[in-house]
Amino acid sequence: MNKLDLKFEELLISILCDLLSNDNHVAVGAASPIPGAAALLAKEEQKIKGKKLRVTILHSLRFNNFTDGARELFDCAAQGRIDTFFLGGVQIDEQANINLVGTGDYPNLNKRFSGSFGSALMYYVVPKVILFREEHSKRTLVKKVDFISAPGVSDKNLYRPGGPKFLLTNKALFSFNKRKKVFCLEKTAPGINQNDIEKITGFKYDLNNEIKNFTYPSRERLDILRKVIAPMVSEFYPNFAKRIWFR
Amino acid sequence: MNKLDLKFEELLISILCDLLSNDNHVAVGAASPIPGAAALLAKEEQKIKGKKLRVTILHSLRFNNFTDGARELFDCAAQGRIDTFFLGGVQIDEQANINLVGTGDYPNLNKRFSGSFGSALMYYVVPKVILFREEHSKRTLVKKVDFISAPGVSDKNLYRPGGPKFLLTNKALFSFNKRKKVFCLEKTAPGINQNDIEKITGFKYDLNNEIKNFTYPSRERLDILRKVIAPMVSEFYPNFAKRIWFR
Amino acid sequence: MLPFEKITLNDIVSEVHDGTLLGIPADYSGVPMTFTKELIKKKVKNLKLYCLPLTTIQGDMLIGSGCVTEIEAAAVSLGEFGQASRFQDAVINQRIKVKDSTCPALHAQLQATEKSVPFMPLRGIIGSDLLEYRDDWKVIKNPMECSGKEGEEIILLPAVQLDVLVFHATKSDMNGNIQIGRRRELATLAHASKKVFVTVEEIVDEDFYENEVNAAATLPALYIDGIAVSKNGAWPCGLTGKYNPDLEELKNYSLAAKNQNTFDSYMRVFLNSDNLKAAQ
Amino acid sequence: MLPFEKITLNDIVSEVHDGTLLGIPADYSGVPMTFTKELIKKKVKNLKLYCLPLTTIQGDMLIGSGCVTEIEAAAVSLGEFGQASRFQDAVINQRIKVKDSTCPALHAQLQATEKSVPFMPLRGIIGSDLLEYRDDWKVIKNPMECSGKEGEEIILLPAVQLDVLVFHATKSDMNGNIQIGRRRELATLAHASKKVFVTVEEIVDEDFYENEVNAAATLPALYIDGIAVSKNGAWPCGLTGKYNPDLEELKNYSLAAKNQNTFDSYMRVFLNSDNLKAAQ
Repeated sequence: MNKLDLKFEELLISILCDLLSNDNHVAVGAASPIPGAAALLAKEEQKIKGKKLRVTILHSLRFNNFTDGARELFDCAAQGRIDTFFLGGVQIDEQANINLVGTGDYPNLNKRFSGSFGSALMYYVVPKVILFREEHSKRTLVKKVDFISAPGVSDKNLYRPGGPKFLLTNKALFSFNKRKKVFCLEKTAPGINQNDIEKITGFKYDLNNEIKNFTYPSRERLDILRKVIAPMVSEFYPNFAKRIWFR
Repeated sequence: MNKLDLKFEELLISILCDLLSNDNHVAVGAASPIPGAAALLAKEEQKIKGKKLRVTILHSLRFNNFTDGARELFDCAAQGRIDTFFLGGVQIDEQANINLVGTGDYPNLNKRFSGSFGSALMYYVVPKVILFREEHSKRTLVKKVDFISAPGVSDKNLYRPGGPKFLLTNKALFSFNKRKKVFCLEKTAPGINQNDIEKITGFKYDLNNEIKNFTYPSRERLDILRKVIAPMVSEFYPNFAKRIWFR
Repeated sequence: MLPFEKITLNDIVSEVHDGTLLGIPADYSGVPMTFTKELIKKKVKNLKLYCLPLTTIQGDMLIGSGCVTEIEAAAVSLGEFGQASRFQDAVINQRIKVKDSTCPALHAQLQATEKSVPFMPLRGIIGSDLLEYRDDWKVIKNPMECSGKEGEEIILLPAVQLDVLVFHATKSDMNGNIQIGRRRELATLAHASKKVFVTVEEIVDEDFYENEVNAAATLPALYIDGIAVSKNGAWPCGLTGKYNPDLEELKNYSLAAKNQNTFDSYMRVFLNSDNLKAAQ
Repeated sequence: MLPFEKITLNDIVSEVHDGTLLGIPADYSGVPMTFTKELIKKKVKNLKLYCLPLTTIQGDMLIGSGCVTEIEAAAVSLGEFGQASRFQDAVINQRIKVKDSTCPALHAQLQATEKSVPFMPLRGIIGSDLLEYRDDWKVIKNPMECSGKEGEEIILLPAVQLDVLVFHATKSDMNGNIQIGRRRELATLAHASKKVFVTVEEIVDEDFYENEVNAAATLPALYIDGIAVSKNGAWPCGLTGKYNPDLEELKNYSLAAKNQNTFDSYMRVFLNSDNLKAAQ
C-alpha cells in the first residue's frame, strides 16, 4: 500500500487507535478484531508514556477481567466505568440509528441478521461509542434504517449519558454532532475524495472545513503493532491475526 | 433433669427437631445454636432413614454452601427453595407480629435492640417459619408489639407464601393458625401446666384439645445429638457447645 | 447412596417436553451439545428457547431440526463463521417467532426471578424498535423522588422463569456441586429455572468447599436436579480451560447449514456420530 | 510503575470527610479495623454509615467515638457478645438517626446502583413498621400483566451510591486484583461505590487470572482506587481462612462499651495499641 507495506486493516487500526488516546477504559465486544487490536495498541502506547489505559476484550480470556458473569459488561458500562465501546450495524442511518436485526418490514424481513446484542443499552450509557462498519455503501449507510436496534439520539426525558461519537468505514471517518443530530465528514481513505464519499453514502452529512486524509501510522507505531500487538491478537482472533500478519 | 441427665437445651433441640421431619431444606440464621443443632440432628436422622435433608447454617463455613454472597439466603428463600427458617423476637404478639428493634414509642425508644435483620423478607417467603424465643413472659409475649419488624399475617393483595407455623419458648410450644390469626397451645414443658402458661403469656391463644408435655428424646436420638451433632456445633457455636456438652 | 442424582443423558432429555421453555447458555458458558443431539433424536417439538443472551450452533441446529417455535435472544449467529442460516431461513419463512431482545434485558429478566420480584427496571431500550414488538415490556415514569432522573421513562421487564436449564461444565464434586469458574451467568440461569440439569466431563472425588477459592468457583448442588457424565459434551463447541472449539467442524457445519438439504445430510451423520471419537 | 495504587492507611483515611456516606461490611466480609482506628484518630464527624447488612464492633466504636450521625442497617449488635451498647446509647439519647432496614433491602439498593437503575423492587416489608419511617421507599401496585401477582403491592427501593467503601481482605495480586472468595457482597458494594479502598494482609507476586478458579474468587482491580497493606488489619475481628476473631478482646470490648467512661478508657488504649503486637 505504501513503502511500509502497510495493510489496509493496519491503517484502520491506526485510525481507531488515535480516537482512544484520552480514555481510561476501552471495552471491545464480540467479533471485533480491528477495534480489539486498536485498543491494545493504544494501551501499549499509553504505557510507554507512563499512562494507563484499561482494555477489556470480551472475546478474550486474558484481556477480560470480569468476574461477575456475562452481565458485568453491561452493569460496568451503566455505572459509567467504560469510556469507549465499539458497535457495528447492518445499516446505519443519518441520525446514527443502528440496525443489527435485518432488512425489510420487521417482523416480515427480507434478510435476517444476528440481532441487537447489547447495543440497546451500551449505546445509551457509554460516552464514546465508535461505530465501525467496513463496508461503505448506500446499502449500509442509509437515510433511515429498517429497524432501530438502538437509536442515535434520545429525548431529554431519558437517561442517556452515552451515544455515537465517530463512524469509521473503509472509506471515511465521520464525527457525530449530538446537538445537530448529524454526521460530519472528517477524513477520507487514501485515494478517496469528498465527491467519492458523497456518491456512496445514503445519507446527508456535514463537511469539516478541512477534510484530511487518513493519517498513516508512524514507523514506530507499526513496529509496536506488528511485534507486540499482533501476537496478542492471535490469542483471541487467531484467524484474523493469521490473515493479516502471520501467513 | 431425668435419668438420661438430659440438659434443658437438649430437650428444646429435640422438640425443634420433631418439627423438621418433612423438610427438604432448613436454613438457620445468625446466633441460633439451638435451631442449628436441631437442624443438624434432623438431617442426621433423615440420613439414617435414607432420606435427605439439606441444612444451611449461615454462621458456619462448613454448613453454608452459598456462593453468591450474603444476598443468596434471601434470593434462595424468595425462590421458594427453603422450607423452614427460624426467627426470634424481643417481643412477639397475639397475631405473630415480631419486634426485633426495641421497646417504647419508635423512634423514641426506651430500649433499643439489634434490628430487624432479614425478617421483613424471610417471614413472608419461607413456608414454615418457627419462632423461637426462650424467655416466656408477659414482657416477651405481648398483646401488641411496640414495633413490627415483620407482621405475622398479611392482606390478600400481598405475595405471601410464607409465615409463622410454630412458636417455641422454654415453657411451651404453640402452633399458629394463619386463617384465624391466632396461636394454639400444643405442648408444655415438664412440670408446667396450662394454667401456668396462661399466667405468663401476654396474649390470648387457643387450646389444643389434647395438650401434651414436651416429648423427651429417645436414648438413640440423644446419642446421636451428643456424639455426632455436638462436635459439629462446636465448629460454629464453640461457646454454646462448650457450655452444654464439653465442660 | 450418592448425595446427588447421577443420571443419564436420556434421563435429562425425558425432562424436556413439547412446549418446554428451555434455557440456552451462550457459547462461552458451556454448550450441552451431546444433550442437544439426543434432544433432536427425540424429535421434541414446539420448544421455546431462552438464550442468555445468545446462541450459536446449538440454537441453529434445534431450529433447523424443527424443534423450535419461539426464541428469545439478543443474537443468533455462528460467530466468526457468519450468520446462522437455519435460524435466518426459519425467520424469513416465518416458521419461528423471535422475541428480539438485548443482552442486559435477558439477564435482568432472570434476575427478577432470582429475587422473586415481578419485574426489573432497565435503562436504555426506549427509542429502539425492540420495544415496539414486546407486549411484555412496560414503560413507566420513574416514580422515585430521591433517585434516578426526575420524570425519566424507564422500562420494566417481566420476571421470566425457565422450565428447564441444561448446560455443560468441566466437573462436579462428589456432593454434586458444579465448578462454573467465572461463568456466573450460569448461577443466575440456575436460580431462575424450575429444573436444572448439568452434563459434566467428570465427577471428581473432591469437596469443592474444602477451600474458599474453590468454593467461590462453585454452583451449589442445591440448585441441581441431576448430573450426567458426558465426555467432550460441548463438542464441537469449546469448554473453557478444557478444550478449544473444533474450528474445522464448526466451519463444516456453517457451510452445511446454508440450505436445508445439506443441513439434513450433515445432521444424519452428526446425530449418529460417536461423540468420543469425534472429539478425538 | 506498579499497575495499581499502593497507598497507606492515612491516604485512605484522608479520602473520608465529614458527611461521607461510608460503606460498612458485615463481620464476615472483612472488617477494616486498622482503618477504623485511624479514622477515629482523625476525629472525623457526621459520617453516614451504610451497613451491608449489619455492623458489629466497627459501627459501635465509630458511634461511641462520636463520628456518626446516621446509620442505615438491618442490625447493629456485638453478635454473641450481646447488644452494641454505644449504638443503643446513641439511639436512646437521639444522638444518631437510624434508618432501620432489612438485609435484602440493603442488598437491593446497592444492586440498583450496580445496574444503574433508579430503583429495585422487593417483596416483603409491606405491613412492617420499617416502611412507616422510610420516606425514600415507595409502594406501587404491580403494573405487569404477565408476571407477579395481579394487583399485588410491591416496594420500590431507591438506588444508593456510596461515597467511599473500605474493606479488609486477605490478599491482592501484583495487578491490584483482590481475592474475595465467596464474599461476593463485596463486589456489589464495590460496584455501587464512588471510591473503593482495600486494606490487605499482603500483596502477592501472582496474577489471580492465571487460572479460572482463582479468577472466580477475585474482585477486579478496575473497581479499586487504592490498596494499603495492613497486617492483621481486621483484628480483633476475624478474617475467613486467615485468622479467627479474638474472642477475648471482643468480650473485653463488649464489657467496656457498656458505658461511655469505660468505653473512652478502652479506646485510649486501643487507638494507641500496636496492631501487630495486639494480634499476637
